[in-house]
Amino acid sequence: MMVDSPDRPEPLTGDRNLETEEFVVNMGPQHPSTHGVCRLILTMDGEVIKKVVPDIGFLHRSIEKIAENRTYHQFMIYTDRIDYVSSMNANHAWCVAVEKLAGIEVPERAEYLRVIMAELNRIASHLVFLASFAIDLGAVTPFLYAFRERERIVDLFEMTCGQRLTYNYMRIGGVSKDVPKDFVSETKKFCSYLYPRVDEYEAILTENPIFLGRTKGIGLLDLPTAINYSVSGPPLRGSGLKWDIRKDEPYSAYEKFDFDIPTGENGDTWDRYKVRIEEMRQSARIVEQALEGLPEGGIKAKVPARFRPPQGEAFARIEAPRGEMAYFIVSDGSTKPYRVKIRTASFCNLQALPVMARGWKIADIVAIFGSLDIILPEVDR
Amino acid sequence: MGVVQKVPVYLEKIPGGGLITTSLDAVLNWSRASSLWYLLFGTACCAIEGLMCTGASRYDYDRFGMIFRASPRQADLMIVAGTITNKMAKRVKILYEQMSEPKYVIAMGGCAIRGGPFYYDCYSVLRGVDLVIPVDVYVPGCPPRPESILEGCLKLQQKIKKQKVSDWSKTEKFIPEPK
Amino acid sequence: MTPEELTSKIKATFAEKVEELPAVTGIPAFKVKPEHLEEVCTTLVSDPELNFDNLPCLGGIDYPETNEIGVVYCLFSFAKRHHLNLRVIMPRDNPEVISVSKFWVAADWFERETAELFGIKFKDHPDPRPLLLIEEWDEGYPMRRDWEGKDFIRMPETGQEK
Amino acid sequence: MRAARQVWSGVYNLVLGLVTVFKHLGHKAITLQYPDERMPMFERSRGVVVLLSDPETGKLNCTACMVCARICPVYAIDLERSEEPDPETKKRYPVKFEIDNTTCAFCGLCEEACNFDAIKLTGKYEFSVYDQKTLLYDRDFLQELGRDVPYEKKKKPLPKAKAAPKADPTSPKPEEPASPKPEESPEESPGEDKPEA
Repeated sequence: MMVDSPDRPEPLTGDRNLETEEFVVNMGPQHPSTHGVCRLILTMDGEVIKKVVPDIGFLHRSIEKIAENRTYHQFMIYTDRIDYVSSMNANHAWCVAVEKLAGIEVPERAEYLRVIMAELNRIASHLVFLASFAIDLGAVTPFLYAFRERERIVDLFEMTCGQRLTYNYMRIGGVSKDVPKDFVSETKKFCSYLYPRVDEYEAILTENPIFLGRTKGIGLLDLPTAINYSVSGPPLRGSGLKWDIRKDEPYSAYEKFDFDIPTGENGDTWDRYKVRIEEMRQSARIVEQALEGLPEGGIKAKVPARFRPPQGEAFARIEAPRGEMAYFIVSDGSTKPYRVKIRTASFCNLQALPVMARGWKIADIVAIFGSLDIILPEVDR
Repeated sequence: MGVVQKVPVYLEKIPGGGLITTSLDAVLNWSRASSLWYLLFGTACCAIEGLMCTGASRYDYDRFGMIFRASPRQADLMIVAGTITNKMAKRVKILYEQMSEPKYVIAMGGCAIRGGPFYYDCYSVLRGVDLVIPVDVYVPGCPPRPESILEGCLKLQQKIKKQKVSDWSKTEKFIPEPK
Repeated sequence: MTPEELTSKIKATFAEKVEELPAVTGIPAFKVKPEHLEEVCTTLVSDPELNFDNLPCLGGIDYPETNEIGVVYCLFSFAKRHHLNLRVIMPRDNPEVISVSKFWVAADWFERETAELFGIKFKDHPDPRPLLLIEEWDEGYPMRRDWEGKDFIRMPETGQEK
Repeated sequence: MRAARQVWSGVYNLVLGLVTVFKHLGHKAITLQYPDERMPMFERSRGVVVLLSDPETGKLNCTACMVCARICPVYAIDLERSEEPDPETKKRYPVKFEIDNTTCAFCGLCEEACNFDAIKLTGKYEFSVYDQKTLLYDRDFLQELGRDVPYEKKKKPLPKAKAAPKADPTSPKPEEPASPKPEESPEESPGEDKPEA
């Protein structure tokens, strides 16, 4: 590897005269802290990690092959399953890419609804992160709190589209259903309910000395490495780059909303956690603004059932909760895509794990892995 | 097959022995059904619904005496939540074999039952977890609601309560039948 | 840099080494011969005006009709905020191209995946092991369009594609 | 001094966390006592798929036009059409209608595509079984499941809908299928409305 951070701590510290032998620890594929089925092969020197080799593919479901055999409409249900914790964002990415390809204008109300859903899902996704991250570090209470709030978001989604996890809500050219009558008031209630709850998580975790000891200064990722490894999302922002596709390459209706991009300073585990916590507040802000300005009008552009985009290619990326999600679509003018390449955030973020974990203790890898917020179907597709 | 496993069979044959075995059945099955410790084994979407949401505040596995275990050695129940790929299939079998008897399996969601949405046009997904390990209860859904999986657990408890100690001697080797 | 400036800049820098393709939704696209790729990438990374420091996406693409196979590189520059789409087209029988993981480490896994699923060989790859499929996979390259496997069930025709 | 501040911050934050947790002591638990207590399901909930029947005649609404089977991304619907129309309703009907609940993705595309209020995803969810083979639901079972499902009858698209596309985005009918559906049904399923027209 070309890029190597100079300020990484040395794996071995202190005077040691004893001869030691490296040994290999196998973590996974079934391990409670790998959030799915990821295998990490750790080469250890005592308690210190010398090398991490992630072994992936335990959830490779050949979604790219399936995409070649489904129509553009039908493939929507598979995008749900690529990133199941934030299906709305995965749907959104697919819609944005196909609409770019075919040049479809989306009604404004649909764009607003998409933004509301995507942001609510971002909050839900970060709550799942918080729950699993806290439970990995030994704090069970935030798990119960986070899922209590998540249930409310899930109720909002179920009210709108009928499912709790794989929403399949967006359609090419709009959204499938208009929101029900009391959705707006319920969501407003939820947003005002969320802010004090986020403060509550912060009261439990952020400055807690045990939590600080487990996260502060652990798993450093410096900015040039992060960029070269194509790391995106909260890990990139945690390393200090003010970069958010919602702000810098706005899609949908994001340029109309006012929100901040939280960034970290050191690029450690704690910064990545803090960025996500702050993003929850910002997402709630976006939702509130979008609900305020929710325009009337149609929710779906006219797209034929046998939708045939023109021949060509499209590359579109959006900011999903875990980072940048992009679709590269090649169309041959038929109802099915010729080739779909799915670029997911976790795939690249996981690749940077060896750099971040090298030199730390074995107990820290749980924190570092958790702070990346990897979703395995996104890695393997 | 040890002698201990044969004892209930002979016990049942002596006069009055039936009474002992049935009361033994009742006690054992009651304790087994009400302390189903499940293995934290989630692969895909269903893991969020079946293991995390259902274990969290609103639906609560603890009410059924179900507590999650990270190690298969301590678990009685394996909820196969999510897609099992060919690469994972071997590991699933190993995990199942590591669990101590009596052990039960719930196949949760379409993917675990028969490949689900990944049945067609897919080169890497195992079409049903029952091709590698025996399954007791199937919970359809993609993913199923937490209530559905709780209902599946209740169904499994009913199944456990119908077990007999005299069936212990019939330890069958599982042979996956080709579909 | 705007896409137009970028197009003219690249044309001026590389002359006949690159061949312009239709833009990918506003992103300039260029075709590069496999033997020129290393040189082109070196310039793309080191030239202070181009400065492509990030590789968001890399994937294979198969054209069985023309017996060709390609690799698509989506490049991005955080410093200059511009996109570029590069493409390498090779004959399908023995495709071989230089690995770009020495320019962008992110290419490492992308290339392993592409090598495994499309059968494209990446020269000088630091870690050329398979990535996603089972260890004992021997059924060829599944993402090629004419691939057939023994466990592969095609969805029956339902009339959508007419 | 720095050490003292650290100790103070540590103690303060530990106490803050404990106070936060203890504040929840008086709150009402949100746990749902599932078998005794159920969530009211939302109208749009996408649980198991059912076939709807006409409340007056008791016959299936389905005309076996195959739209749902075609749109299904996972090929879960197996549908066979009758040769002759039903003598009473003068409509074709499905001889065989099977939904494979093992592959079904509960995506709701079939419900959206249907023009005849024949298929619906309902909020029913308790369908776990001991045997996998029983998850293949046949026509009669699906009809039985759909008996008690209330639904609003959609306006039936006229066969001549192509000539007059009704552009009413303001009308409160979000469940209306995608706009091209009216022009699609005549060409895709020739003659299904002919007996009535």
